[in-house]
Amino acid sequence: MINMDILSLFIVVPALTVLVLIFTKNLKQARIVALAGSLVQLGMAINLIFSYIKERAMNDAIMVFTKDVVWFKNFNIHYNIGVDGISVALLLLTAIIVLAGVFISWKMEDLPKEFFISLIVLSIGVYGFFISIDLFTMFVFFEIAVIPMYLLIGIWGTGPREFSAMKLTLMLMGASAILLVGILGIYFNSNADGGALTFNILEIAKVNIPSDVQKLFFPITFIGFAVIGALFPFHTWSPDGHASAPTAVSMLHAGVLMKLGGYGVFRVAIFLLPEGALHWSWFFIILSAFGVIYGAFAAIKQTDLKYINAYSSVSHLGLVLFALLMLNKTAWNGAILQSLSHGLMTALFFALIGMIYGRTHTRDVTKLGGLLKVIPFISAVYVIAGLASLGLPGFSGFVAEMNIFVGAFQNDDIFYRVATILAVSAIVVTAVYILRVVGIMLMGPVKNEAYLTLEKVRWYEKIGIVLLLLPIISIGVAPLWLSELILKSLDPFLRGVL
Amino acid sequence: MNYIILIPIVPLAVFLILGLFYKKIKPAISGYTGVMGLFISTCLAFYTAYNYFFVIGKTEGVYQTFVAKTVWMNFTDSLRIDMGILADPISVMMLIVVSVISLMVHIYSRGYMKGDPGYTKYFAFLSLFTFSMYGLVLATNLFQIYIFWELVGVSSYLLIGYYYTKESAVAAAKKAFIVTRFADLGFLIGILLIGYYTGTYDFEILNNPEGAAILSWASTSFMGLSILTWALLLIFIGGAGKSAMFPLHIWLPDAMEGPTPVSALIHAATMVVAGVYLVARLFPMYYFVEDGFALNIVAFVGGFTALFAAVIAITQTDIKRVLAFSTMSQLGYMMLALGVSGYEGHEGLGYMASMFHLFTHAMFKALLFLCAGSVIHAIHSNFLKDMGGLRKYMPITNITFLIAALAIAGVPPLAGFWSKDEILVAAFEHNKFLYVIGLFVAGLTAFYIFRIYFGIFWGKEGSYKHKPHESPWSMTAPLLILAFLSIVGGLIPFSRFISADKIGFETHTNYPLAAIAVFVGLIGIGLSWMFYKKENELANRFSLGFGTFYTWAYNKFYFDELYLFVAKKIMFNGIARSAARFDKKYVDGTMVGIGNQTVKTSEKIKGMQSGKVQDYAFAFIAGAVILAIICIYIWTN
Amino acid sequence: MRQEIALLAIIMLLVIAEIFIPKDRKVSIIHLTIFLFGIHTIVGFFHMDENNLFGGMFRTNHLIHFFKNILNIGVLILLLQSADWIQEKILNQNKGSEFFILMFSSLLGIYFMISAGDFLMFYLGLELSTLPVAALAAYETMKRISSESGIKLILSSALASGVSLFGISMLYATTGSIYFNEIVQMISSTNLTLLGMVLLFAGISFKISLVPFHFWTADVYEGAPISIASYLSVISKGAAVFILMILLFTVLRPLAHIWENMIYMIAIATMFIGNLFALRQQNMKRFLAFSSIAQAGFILLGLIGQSTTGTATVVYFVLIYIFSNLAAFGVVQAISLQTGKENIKDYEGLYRTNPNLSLVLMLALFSLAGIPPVAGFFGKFFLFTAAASKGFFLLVFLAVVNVTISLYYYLLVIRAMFLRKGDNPIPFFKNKIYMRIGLVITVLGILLLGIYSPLYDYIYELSSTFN
Amino acid sequence: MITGISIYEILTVTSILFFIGVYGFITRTNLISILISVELILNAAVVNFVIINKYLFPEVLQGVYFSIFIIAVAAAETALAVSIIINLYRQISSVEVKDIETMKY
Repeated sequence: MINMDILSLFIVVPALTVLVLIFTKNLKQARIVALAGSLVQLGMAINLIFSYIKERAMNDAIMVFTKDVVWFKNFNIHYNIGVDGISVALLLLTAIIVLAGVFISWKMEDLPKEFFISLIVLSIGVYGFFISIDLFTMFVFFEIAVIPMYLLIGIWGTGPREFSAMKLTLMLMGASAILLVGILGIYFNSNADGGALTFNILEIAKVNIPSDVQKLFFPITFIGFAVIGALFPFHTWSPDGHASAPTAVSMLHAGVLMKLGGYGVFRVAIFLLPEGALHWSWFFIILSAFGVIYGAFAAIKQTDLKYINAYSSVSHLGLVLFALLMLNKTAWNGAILQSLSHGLMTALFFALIGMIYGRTHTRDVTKLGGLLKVIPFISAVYVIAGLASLGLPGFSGFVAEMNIFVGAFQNDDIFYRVATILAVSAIVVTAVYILRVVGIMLMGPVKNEAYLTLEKVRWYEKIGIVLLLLPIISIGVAPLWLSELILKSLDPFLRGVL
Repeated sequence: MNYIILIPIVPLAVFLILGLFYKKIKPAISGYTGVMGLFISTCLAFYTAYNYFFVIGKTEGVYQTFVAKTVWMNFTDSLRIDMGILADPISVMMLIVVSVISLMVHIYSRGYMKGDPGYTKYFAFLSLFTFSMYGLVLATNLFQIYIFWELVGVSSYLLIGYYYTKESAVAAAKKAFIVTRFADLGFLIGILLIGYYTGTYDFEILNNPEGAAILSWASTSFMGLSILTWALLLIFIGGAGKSAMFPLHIWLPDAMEGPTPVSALIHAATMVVAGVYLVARLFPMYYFVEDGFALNIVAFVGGFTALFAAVIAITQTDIKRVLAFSTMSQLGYMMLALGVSGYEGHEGLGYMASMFHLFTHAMFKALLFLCAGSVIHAIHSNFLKDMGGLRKYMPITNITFLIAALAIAGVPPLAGFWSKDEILVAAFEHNKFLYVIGLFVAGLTAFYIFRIYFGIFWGKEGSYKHKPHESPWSMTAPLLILAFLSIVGGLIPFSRFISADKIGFETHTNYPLAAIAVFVGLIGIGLSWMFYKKENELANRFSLGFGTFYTWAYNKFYFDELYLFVAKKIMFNGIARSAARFDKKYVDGTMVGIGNQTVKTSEKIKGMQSGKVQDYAFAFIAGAVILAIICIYIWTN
Repeated sequence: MRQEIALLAIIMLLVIAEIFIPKDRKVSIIHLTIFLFGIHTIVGFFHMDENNLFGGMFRTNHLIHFFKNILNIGVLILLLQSADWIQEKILNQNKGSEFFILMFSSLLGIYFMISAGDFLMFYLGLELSTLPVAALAAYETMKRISSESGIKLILSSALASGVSLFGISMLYATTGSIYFNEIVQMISSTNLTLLGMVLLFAGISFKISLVPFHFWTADVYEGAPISIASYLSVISKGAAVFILMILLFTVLRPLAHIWENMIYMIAIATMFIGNLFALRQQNMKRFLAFSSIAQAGFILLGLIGQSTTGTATVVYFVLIYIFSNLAAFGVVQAISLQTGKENIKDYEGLYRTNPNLSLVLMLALFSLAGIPPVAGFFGKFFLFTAAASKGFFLLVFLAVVNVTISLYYYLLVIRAMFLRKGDNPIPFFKNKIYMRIGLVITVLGILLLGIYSPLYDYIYELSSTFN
Repeated sequence: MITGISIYEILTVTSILFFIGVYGFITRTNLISILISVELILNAAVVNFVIINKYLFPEVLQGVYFSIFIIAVAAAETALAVSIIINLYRQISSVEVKDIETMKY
């Protein structure tokens, strides 16, 4: 019984957290409640992993722990949830990052209650998105996840927060609006083999949607999702948005929200419209491969830490889309791993940047220097995070990238080869901009005497950091269990593209 | 032989301990921990070697390859990354080299780094490096070697940038990492190609001369060459990057910014030979695929680098840089040797010679560096002009340095003589042109090494603030040990143990060639004796004789400047800046522009809402009429 | 007929009350009205069977009945929200009961209009629903803009009704009847019929304020008292949508292939014009006026998917729209009553002083913008589904583009309330009980109507019986 | 039923009447005269109903009584409009249409 609802809890618990938060009076209570809530979430996520592995052993359905409740029967809309290896991994990621985010925003003075509420609401959207099987439900959660960003950036942000918030929200909601057309298009062709119209992904996957329809709606659906995955040239909301957002929000957004894009592309666009994918992949491969190298180069010249990180996200997530479009298991596995590892790494980055900014009150690398001497812990972790993000073995990034590259090389065709080599060459550029920052900001002499007296890392910051760092390393050192977990769930996706 | 796994594990453990508790641990303790750890590994390494060569020995005349591995990650059903250990002659030999040098450096560092704030951190990094190097040596497949390849790269980055408050050190570290990273790009693509076309990364399968991997090379081709050849060339780029082959050599001289023991360990003895080791590791492929086309490239690159570096070495005044360039040239030697090697029996002389030279070179080059370190420790300067006449102050250093110098100059019966002689023989037998180059380089080597020897220990005394003194035992002991090894190292019957086909063979010293080599070496020594024993104008006049060529050589043929130009002007200001600007101006511009345009439009059309009720009425009627017309005349027919 | 009689009774009662209640106790009229109308609303939910009267001039069925209930709820909320305003601004002019009487008679007119069985009843209902509102628009006789809006409304509506009458006369000419059920048998796509149809359509579009018949909207809303503005924007608009739907789906069904295209064009025009104008409004009432125009454009998407789904969706959306818009107007009402401020700029920093009000407004705007999980999203989504079911994907695409534009200006208000600190934010104040009840009801509606799917299923059933 | 005059002439006349009304509505500057133009429009409709009833469907009097209702309603409408106009006149002492444009854009 409890196993049946194990997934709905991912909606219920945060909702309860929000309810309790409404009645909190001050920062102390608010953060305690939020902490408790997210701790429970993390526990559930971990438990889910184990029970999933157990369940998977005896149950070879595409989705397990499914629960199906009719919602709007006239549209055949169901509240239909379930998970496979991909979603459980991403759920765990979400739980970790939310918890870390709560720790990082431990000292959120201005309107703390509202801050945590919006944060949790956002996480509800993300959880719901990852567990949805029903397109409608998925879409609902998608928008629930996006809209709190406006308040989070707008109220608690820095710099041109109003502009960035508006830009981000409009671009993402515009994308989701386009996505809506795609979803409707899929819905009204879901009875191609006779039978009723349905939003149920698993049902639609069985249907052979006519290929011209697929070719029409694949790009719509793909772009609708890929915008939030920072697909070039629709990535420009990301640098401004991240730069203006408060730390925890950047973490959550880059760490989790941007993953919705890749996941949606995979779960909806590629899974339901395989022929469309085959037909269009070349075009989007060009875009994403270009985005990979382009984001990396654009990152080199930035001076604002958050911009650097935002562009590196563009580059890394371009790799995700790139891999998804390679349409083979290895690359897909790489894409999911990359989503996870990028989520952790970039969240870690933003956390560290937040700490540095909180101490030095600047994010301009050229003004910083020699921090390694002053705040050794933070700086050392920054170096580690940097090494992780330039794909050093022993960290999650390497595992993901190698899967992607090897997978991409499975396509024996000069076009794919060239695109792949273009994407691979990004690892050098990445090294350049990472080491540039490390060299300027952390090493070298201390530029500003005021920095000699920066306060050392606080306990809650430490917890947040370790929370993110541990999985990065453990995935990097022992990737087998995770990649197997994901690989096992990839077969259904192959059906269409073969 | 599974205990081999302990050899890398121990330094890793040390690294973790020192790394996690580096605040808590007292420096002295950490120093001892490092040394102890390494000592254990070294004992194990020697035990392994003994076991491998003498206890197990050959079965039906061949040294068997021992492999123990476990799956680390699956790519596809066939392709996967294994983690494991592989024991065959060269890996065992490398184990010895790495262990010995690393142990010496550890001991030496306890004296050299005494009182340094980051003492513990330093030892942690050393252990990390040693661990990665072991892993690289013991790798069972291409991907594993790539993984540890990157790890040694990063630990080298950390150690070069050890004095991280020094801008130059930071720059050097960055340069080293990025240049090698760039080379690794080639390596990685090579691996991907091989993985796709042979369906495995496993050395055993790849290197099997009768295996499908090698035999199928002709099946695929790209631009006239077999794709496998391309892959091997790309992999060689990786090797060249690590081993500072021309034109990817620029990082090595700058790497001297690191602490001297680090230079001795990483940039003289172990890491830089990884490239040579990699080629040797894949030697059968290099040899058999497309009849060794790739191998010829290796030979010529090696030969050219040897010459090129030697010439530069003559002109440098920073003793560590001289040694760095000398390292480059010696590495070129090894590549050359590999390049001219055959496969079976005595044909494989070059292969064996290369490994032999790798072994001996590790000993005496490490010794040279450590001596230089000891000197620098004494007078706090790297520059020849500040030195001179130190022989009476630091006798041990003097002797050991002399031994090392003689060894590298190839004076019998020291280690360098034997290995270099084999290389020259191999070259002579396969390619006279390369032989001549090799011989010439031998002369240059002798010349520049003695140039700095005399410069440091003889000649006019430099003006020292305080009287230089011999270094403490912790530093001189390693010198002595290494000196001993540099003397006897050459007497090992290497070819018995190590050969391309793992069968082993007997070498017979080729006396005429040996005589010539020695003679050339002596000439070099003699010249430097004339020039530098007592200081005189000869040297300057001589150098003036070369004119511009000298200045070019002195400025390393302006390669740094060239690379700087490419990096700064083209990469940074060219591509990167334009990318950033393009993003802000056009991509972002369009997105924002759409929004602004909408707002503008709404400003433009606001006149419609004029507030005049009659305009409204007009619009009403007009709208109705237009609708009616459209309805009637368009949609009805 | 029961509801009409009941409402008439209430009106009479009010007249009598007006006569007998002494001047100083007029407040009780408010309580009385709200009480009576509350009863009326509740009673409306009791079962009532379908019937025809006056030889088919007047007919009811369950859907019409349900729709009347929806309107009742709307009016009830409206009364609750405007109670304070009447008490403070109107009673002292001794015009309290007239206000209710006029509003109820307009509602009565709407009743007749939507259950009209022939064009005469339809016309009478239309006029009866419009004229009192014109009077109410000009109700604040001391304010110039109020009179202006009154005139603008009466003149434009007179024109509109004249035009539609002309159209009706043409339909009469071609079909020889003014009874819906007879017309539908006779009708055919002759030019005169089409002309008649267009003119009739124009007349109704005027009330729904579809482009290009919408121009009066903004001005009238701005000038009229807020309660009247909201009455116009929700009640009369909703009713007009409903009657338009009835006419299109029953009387003009044979011409579907033609009015389909007409609706298509008008929908696009309406959405774009409405949004583009709303983009740059400063006055809250004008802002909501244009946003309501845009919403009307969205409603057309439901009409164009002429089917049970379409009908159900339109009714459903109107219901949600009534709640959302009333919530928005309610907040505007409350604030302008307390401070007389009506500009978006005045709302800056509202959250920090009046969190609850701004939360209500935020929910309302989200619902209007169509953001889940509030009701508006579901309404919009189903409208789009209805349109897409007929394959109008391009139309849906343009609609979603408009959704994005509309999101922009809704966010502008939210920006003012939440993001800005504001120089002199509106000080904290407590609302009277009626206003609070009104707002709470709307909020509950916004939160629940969407998620509570049985409601939609119920409407769907009703619509399926409706033809 | 007027002999010698077909329905077409009369319909033409009413149409002209209608458009005269519209023209007047759009061009007059005085609110009262605008109101009169509205009346013209309504009357055009009224005449239409009567004529159509008489000429085409004489058996039932739908059109006729429709027209009666229209007249009545028109009267009410006018009365209301006039009263509002008067109210406006009290405030701005003008019945010019150009004076009711304070609200725009």
